Amino acid sequence: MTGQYDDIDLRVRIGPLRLRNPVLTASGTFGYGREFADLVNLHRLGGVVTKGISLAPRPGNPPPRIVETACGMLNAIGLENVGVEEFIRRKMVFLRTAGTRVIVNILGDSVDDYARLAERLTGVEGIDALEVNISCPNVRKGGVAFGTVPEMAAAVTGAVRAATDLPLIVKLSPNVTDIGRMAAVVEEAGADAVSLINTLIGMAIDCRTRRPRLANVIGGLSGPAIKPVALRMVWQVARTVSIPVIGIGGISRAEDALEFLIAGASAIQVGTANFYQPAAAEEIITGIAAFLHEQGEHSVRDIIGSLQVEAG
Amino acid sequence: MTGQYDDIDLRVRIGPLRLRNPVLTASGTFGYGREFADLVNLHRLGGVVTKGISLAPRPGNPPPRIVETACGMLNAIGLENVGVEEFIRRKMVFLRTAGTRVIVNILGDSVDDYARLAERLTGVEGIDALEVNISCPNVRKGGVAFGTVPEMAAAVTGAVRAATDLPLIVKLSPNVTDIGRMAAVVEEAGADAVSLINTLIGMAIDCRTRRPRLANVIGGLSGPAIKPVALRMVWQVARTVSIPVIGIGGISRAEDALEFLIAGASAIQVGTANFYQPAAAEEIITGIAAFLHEQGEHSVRDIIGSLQVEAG
Amino acid sequence: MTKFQEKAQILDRQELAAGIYRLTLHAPLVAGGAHPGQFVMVRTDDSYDPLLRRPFSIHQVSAGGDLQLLFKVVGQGTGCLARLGPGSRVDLLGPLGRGFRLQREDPVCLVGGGMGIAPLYFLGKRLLQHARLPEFDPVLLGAASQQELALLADDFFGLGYDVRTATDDGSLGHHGFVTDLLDQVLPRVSRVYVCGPYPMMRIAAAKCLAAGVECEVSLETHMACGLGACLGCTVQAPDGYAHVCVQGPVFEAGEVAWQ
Amino acid sequence: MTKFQEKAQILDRQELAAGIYRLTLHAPLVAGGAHPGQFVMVRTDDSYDPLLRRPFSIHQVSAGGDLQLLFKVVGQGTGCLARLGPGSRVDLLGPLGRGFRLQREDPVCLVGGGMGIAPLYFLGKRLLQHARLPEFDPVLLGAASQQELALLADDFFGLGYDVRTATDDGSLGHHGFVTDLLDQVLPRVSRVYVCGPYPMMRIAAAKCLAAGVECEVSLETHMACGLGACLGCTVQAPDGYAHVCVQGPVFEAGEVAWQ
Ligand SMILES: Cc1cc2nc3c(=O)[nH]c(=O)nc-3n(C[C@H](O)[C@H](O)[C@H](O)COP(=O)(O)OP(=O)(O)OC[C@H]3O[C@@H](n4cnc5c(N)ncnc54)[C@H](O)[C@@H]3O)c2cc1C
Ligand SMILES: Cc1cc2nc3c(=O)[nH]c(=O)nc-3n(C[C@H](O)[C@H](O)[C@H](O)COP(=O)(O)OP(=O)(O)OC[C@H]3O[C@@H](n4cnc5c(N)ncnc54)[C@H](O)[C@@H]3O)c2cc1C
Ligand SMILES: Cc1cc2nc3c(=O)[nH]c(=O)nc-3n(C[C@H](O)[C@H](O)[C@H](O)COP(=O)(O)O)c2cc1C
Ligand SMILES: Cc1cc2nc3c(=O)[nH]c(=O)nc-3n(C[C@H](O)[C@H](O)[C@H](O)COP(=O)(O)O)c2cc1C
Ligand code: FES
Ligand code: FES
Repeated sequence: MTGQYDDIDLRVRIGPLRLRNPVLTASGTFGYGREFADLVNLHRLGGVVTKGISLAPRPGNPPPRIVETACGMLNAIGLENVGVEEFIRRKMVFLRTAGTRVIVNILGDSVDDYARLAERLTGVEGIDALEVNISCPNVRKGGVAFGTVPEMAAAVTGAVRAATDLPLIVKLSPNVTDIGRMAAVVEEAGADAVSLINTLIGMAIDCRTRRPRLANVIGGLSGPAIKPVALRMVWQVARTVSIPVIGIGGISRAEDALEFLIAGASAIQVGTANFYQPAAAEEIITGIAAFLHEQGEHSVRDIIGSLQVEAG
Repeated sequence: MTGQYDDIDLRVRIGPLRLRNPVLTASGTFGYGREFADLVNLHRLGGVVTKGISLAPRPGNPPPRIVETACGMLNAIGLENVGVEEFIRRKMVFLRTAGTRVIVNILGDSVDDYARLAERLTGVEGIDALEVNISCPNVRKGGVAFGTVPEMAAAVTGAVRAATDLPLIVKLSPNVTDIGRMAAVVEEAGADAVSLINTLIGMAIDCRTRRPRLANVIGGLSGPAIKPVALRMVWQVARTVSIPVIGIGGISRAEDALEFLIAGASAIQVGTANFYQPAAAEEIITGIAAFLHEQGEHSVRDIIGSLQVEAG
Repeated sequence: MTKFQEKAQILDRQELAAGIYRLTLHAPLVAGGAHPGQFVMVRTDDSYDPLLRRPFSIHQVSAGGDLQLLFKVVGQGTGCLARLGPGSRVDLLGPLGRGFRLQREDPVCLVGGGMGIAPLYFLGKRLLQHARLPEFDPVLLGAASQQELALLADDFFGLGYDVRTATDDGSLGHHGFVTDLLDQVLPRVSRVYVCGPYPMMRIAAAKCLAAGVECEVSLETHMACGLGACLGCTVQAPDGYAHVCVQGPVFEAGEVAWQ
Repeated sequence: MTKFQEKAQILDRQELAAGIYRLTLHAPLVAGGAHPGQFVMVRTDDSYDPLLRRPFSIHQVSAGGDLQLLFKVVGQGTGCLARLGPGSRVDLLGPLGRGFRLQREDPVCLVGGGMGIAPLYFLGKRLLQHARLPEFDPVLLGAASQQELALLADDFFGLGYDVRTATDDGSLGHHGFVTDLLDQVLPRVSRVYVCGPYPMMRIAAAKCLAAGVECEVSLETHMACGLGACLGCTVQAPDGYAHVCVQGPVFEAGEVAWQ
């Protein structure tokens, strides 16, 4: 339902997952949905990706956890979450009634953690897909992030694939030399789709105290600042893999979303923008429809990957 | 000379290179120095890094070459430059009289290009150091950037080292999984210092025309947007290598420069800020002196690497 | 407690002292449901620099749907806000967070330092709705100087409270900390509401604890969302972490792990 | 031609038509050395969004060191500039680039479309210093509508020029392209100065070439520095690339590889 643009078809498919429109909210920026219920018509969204869930609850990092940067922010939340059991018992109750797709973002310390989470969540009523956050450190491998080593990324993907028949989205880390390669290995390992980007690793220092501004020293950079990097990676990945790509990174208004769709994303996620503009996701849905209408297009699917690049 | 802060010692050493203060201007953002002569007291600067020079002159990429992004810009200049002979004959005449250190940034298509450039520039009056831009594509290796493959980065560094006794700074690309590793291999190959970061690879699309905003499709992201990433990489590299580190990326005011110095940079370069604030480099020099004065420090060297990170 | 996003028009801007402003906004949705101690997240324009909204306590609301903010310019975001004049619009999210518990009987004490005075005025007005005798409720206000404090103190006088002041430079009232004034009033009150700089709140909390008096404090942390979604606004609590934007900003002093 | 960086105070802001503004700034350093056709790079505040300075032609300068800009709000940067009122300051770099060649004798023609009229007024005034007879110099001005054009046309009437107008909607003067007016005047002039949208300049250049009349055009490209340092402001020239900020913005029509 897009109000005045009812003639426009916004439906997209992410592998086996069908969405009313290509606009999702990104993990960690929309809580468990309920936090925004007063401000956003959740049933208008393509879907909600939950805060990352682990097997056991996690308290997260000590404060300070966030810093504002130029057109962006750093966060070092430390993956605070209620744990999978509490999530299913408490958070899913509301999400099930929200009238939108629910994609559960999962994270672990080991390949086995991911597999067990996928198994536990499979069959839970109201869960439409899993998104696997592979930017987490592998505690068995000295804390190197799963998402920066192709073999480790493939292992996580394969294990989750074996554990679930839910649509499986693997969320890539941008902190790598060759994002196309990472996408290709997770495709090969059974992912139904890839989403990117997660945050870039960054840092900020308080000169006066000569201390890091985050207790965790480093954190993840998000927001409009990273959009050009995200868009480039999405374009690169969309040309490399044949599974659908979900674009994420600094998307704040319809034009941003359209850039990602034209670059080859089949859907997008709105992240940090939910903080400074809770209406962003809804405005983007309307804005995409208005753009298509204005351009004489009938379906959003016709603009996906429509980037015209001069030959040569 | 810092005017009211004459008691403050701003001198730093980058390996064999001695600088009056730690503030340089970054390659490609300050032309060949002369472009700013009306607006900046060049003799106050720690030094000037020239636009990247190749063996033969290069015309650069077709327009459009630049796009503004949130708190940043993308450029795809395509390494336009006058070529090494014209550079020596024409551009060095002015630079020699500018009263500041001159660091020549070099680039090539092959390891041999770099070596020949280094040889040609060695002994030219007024050149104080070379900065090797390894973010360029290696045409012999299918266009993969030298700076993204450790062996290739080491080969370029080794070849330049063998060809010159000038102080040798290797400028690292941030588009890699492990920046510490890249720094370590170029240190091992004979670099006197590393500078970082060069631009992040990014992209922008015009939705209405469905074309890339840059004729070259992708370009380099610079400006305040990238500062958190640059600072993190500088900190990481400074903990990994024992040669001096030069910090670059979004530095626009004294506080930014101080963050990099505290993170472990022995000097910094001002890049994109020269465009929107030509006075930036001079203001940063004064601002660093004012900060040291206020904090009761006498030498800028005492704050380099002074970041206090909680144990654990 | 429904939250709203509302484009609010600025009706008036008053510079109370150098760099200290009181803005009057027309924001009927946010003002309608607001409770003392709650806050709003403010965005001044569509620029991405600064990116995040800024949190401000609700200073007071009127029956007609107006809402006031009291703030000091300390950086870029407050600088932008201070430049807006009547007719401009700002984007508000609110009312947010858990406010003060209204004490219906027994004398209470309000302790405010600097901009921490902002939410206390709303509290002071709302408390009066409960047929209290404000002349038995001490209001202790502190600031850097007479210049910053005088007008704010007058507002509480106007409500009939027993106002006492302290300034860092001695230019008005007690020369020293506002918490110095607490000792003489603690025996007479059953609850103390405190908002101000962290060290001041820590001292007040300790004095209340020692005197066996209930104490509520309003904490500040950096916030990205104000909605409980980013999990960025953490403080240490005795049993783990608390999130200021939803569990606070007002906490019982005992819910805080003072450092 | 020394370049300056100057904090210029806004003396006056006039809204000529919806979204079109004329700003008067006090900028004695920049104004002092300015030549018609040159431009300034403007920064409105310290925010990093928008990041880059915006280029604007110098619309006119006064002997007292005042400088005018004429601009249309088309995006974020021009939007910021339009919000600034008298008393505000903007940061200028200028004068920049290569301006028009002043023709001392023989009739000339000025052709301006939309905001391309901005530099022509400075040119029109400066040409008068050479004891010309402006009534023999046609000035052809085009815009969307009467509303956008009337006041600007009056300015040139005031200087004594032979002003002819064209509008897209026919509300003032010729109903159609301003370049349609060129045919009848070309036989009588020896040089044409053109500033406006690219297609208009291309047509004008072609007509001048056909008639054997000298033609200068003022090009626009996206610029990061305005100083010849970023190498971003490239256009195709017959023999390679040209950089608009230093080799232009004014070019002989034959120096441009028209597309
Ligand atoms: C619940 C709550 C209520 C508040 N009420 C008021 C009030 O009524 N009046 C008033 O003047 N101030 C109040 N503050 C503080 C106010 O939010 C900050 O002064 C303001 O955010 C500073 O923004 P800036 O851009 O000017 O400063 P900068 O220092 O440039 O801000 C940089 C970043 O730090 C954050 N920040 C800086 N100082 C603070 C702070 N003290 N608390 C939280 N975040 C901070 C900003 O939000 C921003 O993200 C309140 C804070 C909170 C959390
Ligand atoms: C030499 C020169 C002189 C000019 N003189 C005038 C003048 O006198 N009056 C006037 O109204 N306009 C003039 N322009 C155009 C003016 O610079 C643009 O309208 C302005 O930069 C748009 O900025 P924005 O942020 O409002 O628009 P946005 O579209 O948001 O700008 C985004 C980016 O594109 C660039 N950009 C957008 N449009 C143009 C354009 N037409 N030319 C160059 N860069 C552009 C901006 O500088 C910015 O980097 C001139 C341009 C040049 C190159
Ligand atoms: C505060 C915060 C918390 C986040 N938490 C998670 C998380 O739990 N799991 C995850 O995969 N991504 C997480 N992200 C990353 C976002 O989902 C998104 O990939 C990233 O922020 C880039 O998009 P943006 O620029 O639109 O915010 C988090 C981001 C932020 C800002
Ligand atoms: C327009 C432009 C041209 C550049 N050209 C070069 C170059 O020739 N060689 C090089 O090593 N770096 C070049 N750079 C990269 C800068 O030197 C610097 O590393 C980068 O911009 C990050 O710093 P900043 O954010 O301060 O600009 C260029 C950057 C810009 C914006
Ligand atoms: S500010 Fe986002 S959770 Fe509290
Ligand atoms: S605008 Fe930078 S070189 Fe022309």
